[in-house]
Amino acid sequence: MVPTSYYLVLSAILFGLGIVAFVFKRNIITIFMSIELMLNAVNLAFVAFSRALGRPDGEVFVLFVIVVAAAEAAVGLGIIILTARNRRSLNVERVDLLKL
Amino acid sequence: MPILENLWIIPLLPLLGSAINGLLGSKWSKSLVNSVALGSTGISFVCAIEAVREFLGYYEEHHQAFVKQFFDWIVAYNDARFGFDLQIDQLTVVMLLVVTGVGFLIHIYSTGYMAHEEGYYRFFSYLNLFMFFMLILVLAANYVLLFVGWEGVGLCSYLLIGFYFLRKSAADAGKKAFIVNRIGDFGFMLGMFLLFRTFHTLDFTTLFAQAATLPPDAMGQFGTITIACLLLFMGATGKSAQIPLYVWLPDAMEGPTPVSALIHAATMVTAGVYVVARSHVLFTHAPSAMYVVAIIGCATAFFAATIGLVQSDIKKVLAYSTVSQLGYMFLACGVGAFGAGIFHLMTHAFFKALLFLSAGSVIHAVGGNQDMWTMGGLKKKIKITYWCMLFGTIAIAGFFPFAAFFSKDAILFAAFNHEPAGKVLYVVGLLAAVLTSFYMFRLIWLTFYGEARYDEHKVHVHESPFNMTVPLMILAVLALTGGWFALPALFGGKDYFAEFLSPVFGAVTEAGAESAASLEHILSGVAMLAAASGLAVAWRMYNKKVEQGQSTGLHKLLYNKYYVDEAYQAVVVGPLMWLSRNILWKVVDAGIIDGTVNGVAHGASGIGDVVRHTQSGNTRSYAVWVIVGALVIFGIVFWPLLHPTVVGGVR
Amino acid sequence: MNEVLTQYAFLIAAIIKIVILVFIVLTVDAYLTWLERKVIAHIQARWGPRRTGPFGLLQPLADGLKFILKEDPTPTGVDKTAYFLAPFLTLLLAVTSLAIIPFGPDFKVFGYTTNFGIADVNISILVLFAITALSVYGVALAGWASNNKYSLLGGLRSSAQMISYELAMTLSVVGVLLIAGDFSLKGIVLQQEFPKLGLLSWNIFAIGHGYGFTQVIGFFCYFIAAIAETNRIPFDLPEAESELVAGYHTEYASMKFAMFFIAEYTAMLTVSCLATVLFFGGWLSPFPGSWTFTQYLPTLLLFGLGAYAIYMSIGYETMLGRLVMPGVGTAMIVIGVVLALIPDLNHFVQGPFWFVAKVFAFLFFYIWMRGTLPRFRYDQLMTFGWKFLLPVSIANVVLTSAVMLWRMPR
Amino acid sequence: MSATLIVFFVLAALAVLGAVNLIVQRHPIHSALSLIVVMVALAGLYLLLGAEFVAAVQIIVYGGAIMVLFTFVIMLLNAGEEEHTNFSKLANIAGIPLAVAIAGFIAATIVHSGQPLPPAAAQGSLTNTKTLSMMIFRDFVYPFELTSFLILVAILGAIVLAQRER
Repeated sequence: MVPTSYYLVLSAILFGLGIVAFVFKRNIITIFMSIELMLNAVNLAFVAFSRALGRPDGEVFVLFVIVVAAAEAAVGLGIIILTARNRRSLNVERVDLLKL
Repeated sequence: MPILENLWIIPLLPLLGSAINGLLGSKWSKSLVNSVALGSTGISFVCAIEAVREFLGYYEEHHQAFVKQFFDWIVAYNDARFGFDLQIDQLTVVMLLVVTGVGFLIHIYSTGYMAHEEGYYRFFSYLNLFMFFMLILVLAANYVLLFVGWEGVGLCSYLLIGFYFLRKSAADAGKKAFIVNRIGDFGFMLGMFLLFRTFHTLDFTTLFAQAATLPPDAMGQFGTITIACLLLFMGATGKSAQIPLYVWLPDAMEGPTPVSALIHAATMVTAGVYVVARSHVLFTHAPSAMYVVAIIGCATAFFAATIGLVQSDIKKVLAYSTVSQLGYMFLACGVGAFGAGIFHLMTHAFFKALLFLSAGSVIHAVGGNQDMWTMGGLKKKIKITYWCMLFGTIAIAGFFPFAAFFSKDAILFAAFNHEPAGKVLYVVGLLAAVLTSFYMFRLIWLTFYGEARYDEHKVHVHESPFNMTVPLMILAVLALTGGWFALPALFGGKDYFAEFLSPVFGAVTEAGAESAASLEHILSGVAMLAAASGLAVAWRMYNKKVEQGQSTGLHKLLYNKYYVDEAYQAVVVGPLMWLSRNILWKVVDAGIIDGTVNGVAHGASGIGDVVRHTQSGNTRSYAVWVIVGALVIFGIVFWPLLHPTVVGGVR
Repeated sequence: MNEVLTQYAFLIAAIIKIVILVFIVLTVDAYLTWLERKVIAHIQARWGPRRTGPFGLLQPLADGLKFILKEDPTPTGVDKTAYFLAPFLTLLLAVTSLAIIPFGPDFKVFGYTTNFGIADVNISILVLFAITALSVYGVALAGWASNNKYSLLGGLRSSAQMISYELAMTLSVVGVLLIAGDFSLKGIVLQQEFPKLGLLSWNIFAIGHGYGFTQVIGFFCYFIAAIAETNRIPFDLPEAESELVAGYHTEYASMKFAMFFIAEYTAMLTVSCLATVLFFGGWLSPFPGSWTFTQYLPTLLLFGLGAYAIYMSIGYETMLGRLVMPGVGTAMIVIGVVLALIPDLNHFVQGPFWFVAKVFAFLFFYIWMRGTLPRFRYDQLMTFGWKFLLPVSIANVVLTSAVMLWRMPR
Repeated sequence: MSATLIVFFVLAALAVLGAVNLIVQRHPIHSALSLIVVMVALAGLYLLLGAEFVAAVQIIVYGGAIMVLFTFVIMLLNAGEEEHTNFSKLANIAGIPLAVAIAGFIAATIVHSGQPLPPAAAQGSLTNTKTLSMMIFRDFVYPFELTSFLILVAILGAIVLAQRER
């Protein structure tokens, strides 16, 4: 049997990697992917907990998370397409009008 | 008792009139504004009469003042309640009738006098507002509510003095009146606080009931009551233009003449006297304070009269005469003859209103000019005004059987009987009486006799319209008959007025009926002689072709009012201005306050300059900030778990 | 040794079955191409392949040889990883998806119960959908990686098409799932088994239990969507040669192309199997159990084929044919006799026989459509998928559940 | 070292490698592919945990829909290698430490969280799909409906955003 903490630690590691990607990637799409990665890490934690505590709520939450992620992806990618169209670049560091 | 139960109607009506005129009147026709203003005052006058009738009935039953609490205003803690309480007793009755009656007449007069003025509706709105506050003042059943009226009338007088606010002199006069009154009010408030601290209430009935039981402060020694009385009297000097705070009243003549008549002769300026009379219980417990009142009143009476001798502005003359008459009233109060004081107050209200209105009529006739040296020979042209003015003059001079004869007589008599030093007061008062009759007849001669000193072609003199002359005649009749309440006293009968007021001031002490009567006869004869002498001197000096000569010496001193204004300017105003400009403005305001404000602004922008670098617009940096925030939250939430010793934590 | 055997019997069986399955699948794919060419040729009144071997039966081998021996050029400027990954991924997924199809009922060997089909997962159908979902990547990557606008367009088209039709496909199956109340394909097949009813109890009719509801609509939605999923005519826009040369595998040659090719046919196989399992009762015989004689149908079929082979061999033009085909025919007949004589064996064969029969019916239908229908225009395709197929399948779900609620014993 | 443990470690390694690769790769497509690997690995872990339905959904939705959408967009925009600009000093300096800090923090919290959790999947497959669906459609029905509404809104938003203004 695999101890639950293994799963949790794994999810923590994945989350950390997601953060690293979130900070260090320049491509909007990749950054978006890193967000998805973090969501996945969280899902793993959810499932692990639900199995450990023997209650299905966790998995229900995972399903909700997935749904939300899908919606997010739809809208987010729409925005990305728009940005790419207008600014001719996917590099977030080139999209920096949001400043004084 | 419909009105008595709803006393608030009486002040409310003028307030409504004021509000309606003030808010809507600007678009309305003069006649509509008139109907509102006169309607409100007239109805409140009628209501006042009805209320008086009802009160008299009420008094027959209960033998006490009528007090009704309408609603709570301030309830600080259990033993501090200041409500909207109205009260009626004999004193109030007198004031009420005077205020509403004379006020109504003057309203009528104003409709004619102000007919051609700008801001017609504004004038009447202010006037009604004044009526409201004045009624509050006289009806109030506690000092706080009274103070509301007190301040309110001050405000209205400010507004009305500065009615021609485009004229700088008018605006300044308004400010002067306001500021000088502030000084008095400061004292008044201190007095109130002291009283509250002492008696834990400011309701007249309870307060006076408590005070009556106290032992009077001994002569020349300053107890709490004395100090309180002096402070109240300070307020009174401010409002009623006594030394040293009388300086605003002459300048107040910048306002329209009806205002001078109503506010600065008949009603408002007598508020001080009213307050002193109202708190007579306190004053009788503070002999030294009484003494101060008497002296100041007497001094003012004489002092103002001397200034009045030489003034050339017809309204200024009347203004100084007002000051001196107020002095008489305070003298009366000072010597304990409150009834006489109020009596004189009433008669003075009649004849001084009459005089002012007549003067207004004269000014109206000669087209806005107020300098007596450019009048003369108006007797033929404006007969009604002439006769009215003459009545007023005789009345104020104190000839039998006109009003002032009785009232002034009573005052001088009381002064004469007063111990100690009553004789001195009497003599000074008598001199003042002589001066009074002199300058009044001087006014008559300069104005109505001799040949015209104005340019006949420019100025075409004309009698005033009815709505001005009718009030004049009514007031003339009142000035003639106003004193006859006391007529029987002359023939050993009783003084009805004093008797009417006796429930308030206690029974008048007739010092030995027949001896007093004989003494009174002598004194009144002396007074008549004084008045006659004044008349004679005036006739001697002015019943010929006169020119405004080069004023020198004493005349110059008097003409410049003893340089009091200049003295104040030098002693008080100048230093104050200097302080304000060099310390308060340059240092405190510009330096400290603005410095702080600007400093804050600069600090903010400085911080912004530093902090704005976080707003790089670079998404990755923002991401880092997000992570920092997340880390902080983690720390807050999960720290307890890392240290199991700490109880709790989030799971 | 023995307990090791018992412990890892599952694994061993699995491995054996995998080998067999892969072999069979590849063969079937190969001969599927042959069959396709033949059928289409006859539809178009041609002969089709007949030089290589009798009836061109060796044609698939020849093609395979050709694929292997052909030069394999890699175009410049391709994204290596994706370029190589795509065909492998496609083939892998295609073959994997077959692993969960139950071809027949459970049976015993050496006292050990196993079943046709490799994995018997209790959510097998979900797994199947998961795999088909992933199989988009093969196409998309292939199209994108081979740095060529036709390929890219083909890739984009096919990925879009697959995503769109996957929805319809999944939803069209839901009706069956509602009736079965089970995710495992074996369970679905078993709940269709009502021996006295025969084919009426299949989900397409769903007469069997009281509360079923006919899945005709569901089946048609599924079948159309399946054709689109496998990029077959009339939905083969990703490789519409007239518009974009050969779609996403324009740049692929020899073995990689072969992989795509095999993957496509395997996908056809998979969806056919799935259709069989879901709607046509899997390995169940269409006849009521009381008709015992029907169990000799396999023998009959073999006899027929054998006879036909021998008959055709008389005067066949090539030598080889004249020599080989009688042997083949006799072999078939012999097998048929053996089947008829050994009832266990016969019974063992029944399931797979029916399964394969049904699947081949579907495959034939595929080929038939290819021979008949023209190609859609792209926007028509999308409109059809989103505005017709999806609503209809949703309506089917609603209808089915409503009827079931109404007929369900409370 | 039981079989499940081995499987776990294999899958975990796969996931972590995939995540790392996501960071290392310069081309978005490769990042996407590695992310898909992560997701598949996670799906395997879910299976290991006995949550087969979640695993299937994970692959179908994440793998089959969301990531396809990503690759689709990448292809559509023909996104090339990401250019390596370095405008944000802050991110370069503070990024790694912060990420490590958070991950470490969480891990530490998990490790000494006072109450020991029972080993996962001890209850076997307690949530087969039936109980899960019961949960969703009984207890969580309102959130469920809300998510459907959310998806509707997302669809509209995506259409409005992505359509060329004409």
